[in-house]
Amino acid sequence: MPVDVLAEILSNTRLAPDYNVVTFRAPQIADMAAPGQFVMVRCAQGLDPMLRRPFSIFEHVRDAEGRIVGLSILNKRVGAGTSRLYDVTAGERLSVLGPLGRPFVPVPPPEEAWMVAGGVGLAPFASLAEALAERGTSATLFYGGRSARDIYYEDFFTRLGIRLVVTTEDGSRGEKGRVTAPLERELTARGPGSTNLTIYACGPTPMMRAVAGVGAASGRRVFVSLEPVMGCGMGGCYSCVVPVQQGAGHHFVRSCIEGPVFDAHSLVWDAMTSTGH
Amino acid sequence: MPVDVLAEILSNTRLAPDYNVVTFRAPQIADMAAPGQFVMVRCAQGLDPMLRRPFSIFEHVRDAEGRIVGLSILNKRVGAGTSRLYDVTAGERLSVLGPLGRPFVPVPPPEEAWMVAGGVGLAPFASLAEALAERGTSATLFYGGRSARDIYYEDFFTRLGIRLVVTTEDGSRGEKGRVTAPLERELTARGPGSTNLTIYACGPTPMMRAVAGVGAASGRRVFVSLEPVMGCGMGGCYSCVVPVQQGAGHHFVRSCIEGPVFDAHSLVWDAMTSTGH
Amino acid sequence: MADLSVRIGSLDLRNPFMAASGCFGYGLEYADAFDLSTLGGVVVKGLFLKEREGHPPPRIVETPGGMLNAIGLQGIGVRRFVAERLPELRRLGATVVVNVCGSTLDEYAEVSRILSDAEGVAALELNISCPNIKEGGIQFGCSLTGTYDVVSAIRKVTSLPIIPKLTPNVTDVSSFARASEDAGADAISLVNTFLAMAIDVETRRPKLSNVMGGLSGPAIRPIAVRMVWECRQAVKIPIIGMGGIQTTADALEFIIAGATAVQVGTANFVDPFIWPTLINGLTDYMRRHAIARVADLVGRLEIPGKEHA
Amino acid sequence: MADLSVRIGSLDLRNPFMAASGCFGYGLEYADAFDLSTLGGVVVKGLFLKEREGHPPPRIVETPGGMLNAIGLQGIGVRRFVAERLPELRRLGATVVVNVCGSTLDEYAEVSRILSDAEGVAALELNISCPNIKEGGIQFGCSLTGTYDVVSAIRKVTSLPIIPKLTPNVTDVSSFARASEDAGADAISLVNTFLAMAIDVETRRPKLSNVMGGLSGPAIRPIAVRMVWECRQAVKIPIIGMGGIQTTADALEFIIAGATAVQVGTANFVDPFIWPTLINGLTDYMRRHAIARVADLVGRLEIPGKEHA
Ligand SMILES: Cc1cc2nc3c(=O)[nH]c(=O)nc-3n(C[C@H](O)[C@H](O)[C@H](O)COP(=O)(O)OP(=O)(O)OC[C@H]3O[C@@H](n4cnc5c(N)ncnc54)[C@H](O)[C@@H]3O)c2cc1C
Ligand SMILES: Cc1cc2nc3c(=O)[nH]c(=O)nc-3n(C[C@H](O)[C@H](O)[C@H](O)COP(=O)(O)OP(=O)(O)OC[C@H]3O[C@@H](n4cnc5c(N)ncnc54)[C@H](O)[C@@H]3O)c2cc1C
Ligand SMILES: Cc1cc2nc3c(=O)[nH]c(=O)nc-3n(C[C@H](O)[C@H](O)[C@H](O)COP(=O)(O)O)c2cc1C
Ligand SMILES: Cc1cc2nc3c(=O)[nH]c(=O)nc-3n(C[C@H](O)[C@H](O)[C@H](O)COP(=O)(O)O)c2cc1C
Ligand code: FES
Ligand code: FES
Repeated sequence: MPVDVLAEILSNTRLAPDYNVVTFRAPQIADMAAPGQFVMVRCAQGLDPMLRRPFSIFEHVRDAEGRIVGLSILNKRVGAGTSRLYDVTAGERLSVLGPLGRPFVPVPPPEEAWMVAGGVGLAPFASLAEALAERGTSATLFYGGRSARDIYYEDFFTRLGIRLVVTTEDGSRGEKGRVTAPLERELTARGPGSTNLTIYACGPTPMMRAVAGVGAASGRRVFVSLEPVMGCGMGGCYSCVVPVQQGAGHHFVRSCIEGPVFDAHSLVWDAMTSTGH
Repeated sequence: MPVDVLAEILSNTRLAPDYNVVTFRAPQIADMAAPGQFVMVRCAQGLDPMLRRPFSIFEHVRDAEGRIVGLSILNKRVGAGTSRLYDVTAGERLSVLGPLGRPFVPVPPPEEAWMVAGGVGLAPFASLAEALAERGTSATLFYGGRSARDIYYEDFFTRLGIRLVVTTEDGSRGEKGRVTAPLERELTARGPGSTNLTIYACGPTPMMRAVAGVGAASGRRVFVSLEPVMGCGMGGCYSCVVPVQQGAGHHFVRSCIEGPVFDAHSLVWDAMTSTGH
Repeated sequence: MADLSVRIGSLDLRNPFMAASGCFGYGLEYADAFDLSTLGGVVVKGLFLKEREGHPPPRIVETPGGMLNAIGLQGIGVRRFVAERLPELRRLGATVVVNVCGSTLDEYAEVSRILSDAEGVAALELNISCPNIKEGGIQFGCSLTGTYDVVSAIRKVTSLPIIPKLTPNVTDVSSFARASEDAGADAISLVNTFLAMAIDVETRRPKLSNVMGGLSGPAIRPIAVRMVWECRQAVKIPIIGMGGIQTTADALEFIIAGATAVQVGTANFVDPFIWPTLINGLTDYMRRHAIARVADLVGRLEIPGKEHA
Repeated sequence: MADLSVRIGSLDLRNPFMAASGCFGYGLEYADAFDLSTLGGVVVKGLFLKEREGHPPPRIVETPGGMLNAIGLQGIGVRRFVAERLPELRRLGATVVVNVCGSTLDEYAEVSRILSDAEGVAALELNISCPNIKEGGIQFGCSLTGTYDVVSAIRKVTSLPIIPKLTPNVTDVSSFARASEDAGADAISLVNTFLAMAIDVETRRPKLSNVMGGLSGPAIRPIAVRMVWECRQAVKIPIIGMGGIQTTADALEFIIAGATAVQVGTANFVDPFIWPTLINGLTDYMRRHAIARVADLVGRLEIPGKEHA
């Protein structure tokens, strides 16, 4: 059951000219939150903008004693709401509604977990990585960005014992090119179905679609976290629908309550509208 | 000619739960400003609220060398815009348009100047007092508030050699009652027309009307600074009209360009809508 | 203690606050967030006889002080609603109003008949005003005879209170209120959304897949309040007012203008826990103004002697 | 360097940005703030034959994303305008469009005749859409024959470009666009304000002395853009679009929807120095998109194959 918290902002850390991390004092939400769930943030009190904006829960924020005191979001500035969040100051209070949506299910060993993140699509994987580490599931993060500037939090993942494969489009960091290249290479190296592994992906729609493709080609399960425009996050408005297979065609389902995490193979990618970064 | 300055806020000083003084770095405006002129402040960048709000120019703000670096406004929180201004923080920038409107004309000696301020109506008298002091005009400030809490800046005026007569409705400071009581008393004491003196008033409409009345009764000139709702401050919208005598009836004139200062005896008080504090 | 209950024809509401159609799913989506029986009523998403897929995304876009939507009335159809949603809504004690859609008079009547036979429907709101689909009833809602015909057709098949929902996209909304009253409506609700569009100037394409959509939210409130006031002068039947209500004061504008109850749509997206705030705010207002019953506030706009209109 | 000039019938504008009537006084109020000749045009406050006092204050109130106004067309009358304002406007090189008001066909014609005989009037905008006064022409603007009659009456007495200004308070604005075209209008402008009201719930009184007023500002933009687009499909004559324009992107929405020029009203109150910002923004946009002439943008909305409307 989601709760709405008028949450104090504990910090706003700028990572780059258009990326920042905002931490909120909202233990009630963080306590309940599972990997891949999201919150609806009211970026301003008034009309600038009016509607809330959806954000994956990034980190669980803990105090010295390790008690959960809040949560953070990884914000990319693309418009009115995310610009407001880029400029917030500690001490301000914003309404945060959550946790919302269906989470990622972390696979247990011996199954392996491969996470594929594009840019701000990294957000849901911080908590998924923790959940996997807890279970002792061996995990890899394929992490792609435009350039070195867009690659963050590597030690967060390495500290958890996650293997990192970084790519940048300009080659300024890690392998040059798309993140799907190393993914595809390693998948073929493994050979179809050789070992059990599950793929989790989040990022721009074309990237997720590509991951779904290579995953299918090698017979792997792929779970994606979609990011459509969302008006309410609670199932009330039917704005956030995505096309899932139904017979020969597709059927629109509300991604805020039936997602945002979907089995990639159940989606009709041809009918998918791409929002995104 | 008015200018629009995206002015840095130098300070926000709270005087009481609903009064504060905001200083803006806007020397271009302060340099041109005459006593009784006003500025239109854009209280927020977006739509909360959208229209600018009019404020009398309170102090000319000077640096250590006495150079004018900006201006201040005395703000009373009554709604959306003034609430924003109550909460602004130093460093923020807001658009300030001015100077606007027709100023008070400070009378020269031997003429005497009596200023009558009700609550936030004190605002235009800081700069008028300075102008009068420069000219060596002997001046009195009749200053009324609801209670001691609403009486500010007394030393500002006494330092300029202004005589102060304070009244509060609850008697917690100065004489108990309306500010018009001591005014009327002193006027009668003087006897009609005995010495030349001009009255300047600003405050709630009923107070200004009363001052106009007692002034007229003793044959004194009274100038009032009106505070109607204003949409533009530049003469563009015709929202700010006030009724001035025309033959038997009245004619609506735009107070933003033909005022806000008016000869009280030219106004048709019966036809005046009272906005106010 | 102030009495918040109001009466819409034969329909009793615990308080004047109803969730607006299309902004509250089928109600159950909010059931584990709070107790649905605390609302005056729940108007569920518009229902046709058959299931509908609706329009492809993007289906909404925010605009200054409001939002556009072109959902296209995606829905599960009236039979599945009655079978799969209604029983649970009843169990939860929700006062259920169904937003009835149709492409033809027969479909309106058929949907209404099915709902009348079902247990647990408190009233029918006739959607003759959805701007987003050609066959969404707007052809009825923009014609006086069309409005009259739909209402009288449904009047024949049900004894439930029927509440035509009027479109604001007309020259004289009060004439549609009269047509509804003449045809036997128990009440009217207004306003539905304003037909509008937004363009992405970088791509030179509409921001909605459907090109046009309906404008809702605070931006439209002053127009909606005016329309409620005009209808109040025109008809005797109760009015359910809506359009941009975010606060108790907003709701009071509609009530004072002549609405017996109000609906909240867009604001529920911004604050899904808005209901207790609205209810407490109204109780508080009535205490401050020593008003015993909401009915004593309805249409109590006071116009100073001066020239009107 | 992009060419910003546009043509409205026989009227050439330096750029598409005009000050909207009633939001810019008689122009001279802004003359010492900046050079009026840099604007595409200045539409002055509505003028009747005689002086008018207008409504008592309060005349405006802010609403979410907009404002209501009920000024009541206070004005100095056409003769004083011609004698006392027009010469100075000419001297300053302003492209002057006069907003013509009338209570009768004869008054419209008489005002128009006087303005045609004067030197320095570039065009006549016919205000048949002021929602704030009974005799403000709205009775013409809400009737197709009324619109046709006013336009043809004025067509007879002037060779100046005539531009009826349409009200958005109608069911089908495009039919009024056609009536205007049929009657010989050179262009149409839209939208005027939306009839609306706001209530002070503490006093239970209207916030405007006139009870009702016209809604303007960003709140109405999506509706206005939709109406411009509908009119673009309906008529060949140029359209001047307005309603909530605050930025170059807002103006581009209207242009891409089908407006050849745009007017800015309410936003001029918020930022009286908005004009250079708009002009530079448009120049910049045209450079980025390699568009040579504004005309190449007008009505260039691209609708992806999918289902429309
Ligand atoms: C479940 C979920 C989780 C998300 N997690 C994150 C996250 O962790 N970090 C993050 O930065 N963003 C995340 N997003 C995307 C984020 O919600 C949008 O970027 C945001 O809503 C844009 O709002 P805005 O006001 O800044 O942009 P707007 O002013 O609303 O739009 C500006 C531009 O952004 C585009 N846009 C609008 N909505 C989206 C969207 N949902 N996705 C991509 N582009 C969009 C618009 O089409 C427009 O071109 C998530 C979205 C969903 C649905
Ligand atoms: C020339 C001039 C000089 C002014 N100088 C000052 C000043 O120095 N300090 C100061 O605090 N205020 C001053 N005012 C008044 C100030 O402009 C208003 O209080 C302000 O516009 C209210 O805006 P708001 O958004 O806070 O209130 P709103 O939300 O707009 O309105 C809230 C309440 O305040 C009332 N109100 C609205 N406008 C006015 C108004 N002009 N006067 C009184 N009540 C109003 C409304 O009727 C409503 O009841 C001045 C006004 C004028 C015209
Ligand atoms: C996303 C969305 C979907 C809607 N769907 C319906 C609907 O199915 N039937 C209907 O009659 N009105 C529908 N409406 C209109 C609302 O019920 C309401 O009339 C309108 O939004 C104005 O109220 P508001 O400003 O409080 O949202 C919808 C509105 C929105 C925003
Ligand atoms: C205060 C005010 C006064 C207006 N007066 C007139 C007028 O005299 N004649 C007219 O045709 N339109 C008048 N209008 C309407 C505007 O010209 C314009 O059509 C409308 O405000 C929409 O544009 P905007 O949203 O940019 O303001 C007035 C608008 C406002 C806000
Ligand atoms: S965001 Fe409203 S239904 Fe999914
Ligand atoms: S405030 Fe606009 S004319 Fe005075």
